[in-house]
Amino acid sequence: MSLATDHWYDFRDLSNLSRVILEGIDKVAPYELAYIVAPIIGFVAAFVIFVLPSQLYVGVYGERRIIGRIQARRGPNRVGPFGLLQPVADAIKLLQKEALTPKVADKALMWAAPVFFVAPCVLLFAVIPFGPRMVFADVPAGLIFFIGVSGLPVLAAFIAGWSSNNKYSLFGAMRIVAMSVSYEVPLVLMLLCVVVFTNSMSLPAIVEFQRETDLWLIFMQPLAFVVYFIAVSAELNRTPTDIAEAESEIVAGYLTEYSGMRWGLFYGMDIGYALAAAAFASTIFLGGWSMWGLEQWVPPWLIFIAKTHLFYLVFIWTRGTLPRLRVDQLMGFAWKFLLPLAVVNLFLVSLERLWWLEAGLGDGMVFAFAGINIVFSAVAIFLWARFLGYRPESIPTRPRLVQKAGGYVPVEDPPGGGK
Amino acid sequence: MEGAGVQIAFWVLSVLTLVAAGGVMASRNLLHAVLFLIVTFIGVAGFFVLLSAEFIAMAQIVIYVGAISVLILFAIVLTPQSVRDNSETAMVGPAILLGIALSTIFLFVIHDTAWPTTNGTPALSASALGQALLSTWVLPFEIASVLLTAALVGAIMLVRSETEENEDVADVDA
Amino acid sequence: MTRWWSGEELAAEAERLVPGSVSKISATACIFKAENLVQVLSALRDNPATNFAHLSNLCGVDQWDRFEVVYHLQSLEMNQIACAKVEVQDREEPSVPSVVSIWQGAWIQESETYDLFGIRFEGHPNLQRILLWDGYPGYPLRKDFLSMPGGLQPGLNEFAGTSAKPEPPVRPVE
Amino acid sequence: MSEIVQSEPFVMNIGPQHPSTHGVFRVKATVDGEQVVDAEMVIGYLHRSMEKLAEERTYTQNIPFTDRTDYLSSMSNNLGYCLAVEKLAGIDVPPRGQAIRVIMAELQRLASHCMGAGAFANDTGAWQTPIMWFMREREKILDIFELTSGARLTCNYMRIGGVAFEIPEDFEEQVRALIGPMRETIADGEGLLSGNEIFLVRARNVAVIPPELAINASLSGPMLRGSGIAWDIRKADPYCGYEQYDFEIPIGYQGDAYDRFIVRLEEMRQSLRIIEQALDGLPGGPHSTEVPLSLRPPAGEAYARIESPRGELGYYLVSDEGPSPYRFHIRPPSLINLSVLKEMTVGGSIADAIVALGSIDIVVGEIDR
Repeated sequence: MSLATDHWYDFRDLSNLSRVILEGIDKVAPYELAYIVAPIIGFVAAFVIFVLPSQLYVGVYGERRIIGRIQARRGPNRVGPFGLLQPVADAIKLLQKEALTPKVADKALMWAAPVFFVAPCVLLFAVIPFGPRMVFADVPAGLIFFIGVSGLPVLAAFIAGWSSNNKYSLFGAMRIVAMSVSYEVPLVLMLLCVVVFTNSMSLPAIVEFQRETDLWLIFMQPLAFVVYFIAVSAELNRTPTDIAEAESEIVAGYLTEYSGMRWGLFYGMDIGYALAAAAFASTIFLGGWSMWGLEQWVPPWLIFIAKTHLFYLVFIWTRGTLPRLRVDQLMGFAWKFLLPLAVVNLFLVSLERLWWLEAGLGDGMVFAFAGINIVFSAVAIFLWARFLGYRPESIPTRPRLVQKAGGYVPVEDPPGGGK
Repeated sequence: MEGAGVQIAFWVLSVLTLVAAGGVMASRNLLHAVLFLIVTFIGVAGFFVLLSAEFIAMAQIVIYVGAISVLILFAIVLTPQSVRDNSETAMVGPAILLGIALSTIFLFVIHDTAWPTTNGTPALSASALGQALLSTWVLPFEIASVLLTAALVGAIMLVRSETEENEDVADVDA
Repeated sequence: MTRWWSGEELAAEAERLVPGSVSKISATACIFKAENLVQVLSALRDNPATNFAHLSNLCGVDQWDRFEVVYHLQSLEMNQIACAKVEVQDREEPSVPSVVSIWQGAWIQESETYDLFGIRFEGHPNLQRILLWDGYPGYPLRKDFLSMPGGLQPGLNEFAGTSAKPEPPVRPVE
Repeated sequence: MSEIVQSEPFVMNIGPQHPSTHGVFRVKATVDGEQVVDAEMVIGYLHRSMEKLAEERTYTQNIPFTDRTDYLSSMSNNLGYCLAVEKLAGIDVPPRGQAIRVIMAELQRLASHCMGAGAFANDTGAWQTPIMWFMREREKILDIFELTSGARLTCNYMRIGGVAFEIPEDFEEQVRALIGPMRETIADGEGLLSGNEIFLVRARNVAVIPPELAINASLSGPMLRGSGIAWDIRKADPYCGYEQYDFEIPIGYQGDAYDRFIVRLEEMRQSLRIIEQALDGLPGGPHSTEVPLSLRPPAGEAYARIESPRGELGYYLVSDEGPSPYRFHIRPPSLINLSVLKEMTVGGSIADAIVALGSIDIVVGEIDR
């Protein structure tokens, strides 16, 4: 995409503004000052355009408001207008609370775990392209970077659970490690499909691919998108799969012994990781900052943030709707259901890509591939589920009704034959 | 890469990696040792970045930090408490001997190798690496895959419980 | 409508099944002898005419000179309910055969009766205090648990304010 | 080879303070990994010795105690106790009092099942949404209780011989206004959970109680009906004129947690039917008979039971012609339903144990009394 101007007031690309500021400093001050000013600019920019609207207002406030709406209640509405100052009040409350450490805990590790948990989250956003030139580090293998770094918080959560010396925490720690090991496999295989299809591991290049073909990868790789969503919500402990923090079973999992701002760091960074996953998903599957030409008129970073928030809304929605799976069912789902589908999809994508390259077909071919893949995904999911014994229609949702009290009433027509 | 930043980064990474590596040996608690090991891995990944080998650095993080250390954590958690910690052992003498021998070999190799310096950035991109793996080194690559598959099957066999085996026998009989 | 068996009906049926098992008969209940309680109750459960497969209620009553254990037996298929009782005279070491072998639902109620009355149920798989803690002094539902000064017993004998005598001062129990 | 990789069972306390024990209830679970190999319950944290206290108060004074046993269904407890005293003393209740009692008991069943079904959904991990939907409806019922009796939870509304007060003027209007939204909420909860694949795999074939065990272990209420046994005291031994109303007993298929859940939802629908019929045919006349304040029932004993939301709630009273009961015993359905706790939990995982516990729908105030 070619931007019309490089003027500082062209807010379609915020890097213009920062470049102008840095050049201005260069003229009046020693060169080294830029090293100090640049991070400050970056911090302010990140806070204003991303952390404030996303972390605080979609993650903390919006999630509670929307879940409140789903649950037929109001949500935070007392602090400030419409409760908008609720995140601030929360933070002040958490800062005041004492951060307890159990006597038998491993104190050093318990102190270190939140730190280990926070650091990778910041790193994750380094490779996300917010706009055409707005990417902190354009690493050629940005996708691998993202996968690698997003595996680190699992270790931090394990440390947190282990060091608390609490049985609930240990359960949470073991569950999160087992779940991460299981779900990394289909996740990485599905991202490999994306890499094969777009022939790139760099996130800006993947966005560029989607902009050029005028088709988002969610249509070209629907199965990959579905598997990515499930796997990433499992890794992030979002509700249908939040077994590591399963509130009704193991109290709060690896966070049981945490309180005060240490817990607050985990809470905030949970949202941070979910936002990072949402940003990654909008980059990979939803076309990133591109929007069929609209990016010429609307700042691309606004489009990108809107997509990220939209994806995050789906997280909130599932959280407010779905029950939680049991840990063995969740593992079985990863290995029995997602993994075979991922392998088959990878095979299909490789064939398509090979055909595309060998036959030298044009970009219009992606629409045909999109059609093929959408049909394939629907059929594959349906058939594989039937094969694994999914028979929802055979399960009665209403009990039997009898008029007269008496003893046992045998079931004439045994329902379903079990699942 | 040149410049003061790189120099500072190198020394910081060196101190981090070496201190963490020392921690692996010195810590009594086996879990602490694993965590120090993870820090060491991250430090090594940092060295790869300094050498402009970003792909290797990321592979280091994915494989060593993400996979291997998790594997070690599993192994520790599944080991009974009594033999878990890094306690006193009768093998101190042989271990010291082995350590000395290994360091001698390393020092010898370091001393004898001519370290060529280059000014250009090496072309170690991901696609070049992939080309090399699937053309020049295809045989070792495939052998490694077979080895890993065998290890996977072996691991599954090791942890099967007796009831599961009996069920399978029953399945075969039926 | 549920058929509520009178004491005579139950006694007649029980005598037919296990002769010599009935000790006394009241209007609402049949009082069995402790020694063949298990035998007669299991016969009443298995007999198709009675079919008391569901133990509705089990509780103890302290009648000063004796303890009663009350069983309300219920048949879901026949829709009938009967009241059986057994009496223990011994206040020091009261003991009754347990019916857990007949109805699993009895164990929790027998535990509760043991906890609050101190009646031992012979043959109960895990007889221990469930509501109160181990070592709690005495058994609260016995009538002599809180003997008040002056030989008064808990429970109202008259309505408050109707007595001509001044009420005795209530002091904490030693 | 399996002895190389092995885990040691250890004891994990679920409770007394735990989000899913619904009160101060504790399960000492011995777990091997995630699998429960033994489960033992520890109760008594809320024991108030009501049976002893009741021996020192008059019959009428004991009614507030029954509020505080099963604090989620105080009307049912009032009713059970009053029926027992009436049976003991031979008191008849006028038809209007009986109809009001039926309406109140069924409203209480709705309120309690709202809580039970919602809390069960919470235990399966449906984070707060179903329980909030049901709680919204339950609040309306509690408003009606407040309107009628002055209290929301501990109503203390039933009296020996009838009910305490005449129902307010707009009572019927308010109850009728409640029925439609309640039906919708039940359908919503069913749509959200009953056909949900995750809910099905979590609740189906979990904590299965075969019918033989259900009868042998003295279970009652939805626990018994979930196992496919058609037993409802309102049908089997009608009290308060339940024989006049047309309703059906919902029974489950195989006795798992899912069956108990759908039975509870269906019971709520049947309760709405009963309330509608009772409102339509609400007779006139006095709401209670005159009962002397100094009630001294003749010597004897009486056992009266009702179908409370949790099962068979029995009151066993012994009178010695004194002003206070000689013996006052409550048959608490929650406690006796717990006698299959071990069968339900052992062999499953911790998550299944939580679901099993949630499907019993315990109220600790009733367990410990």
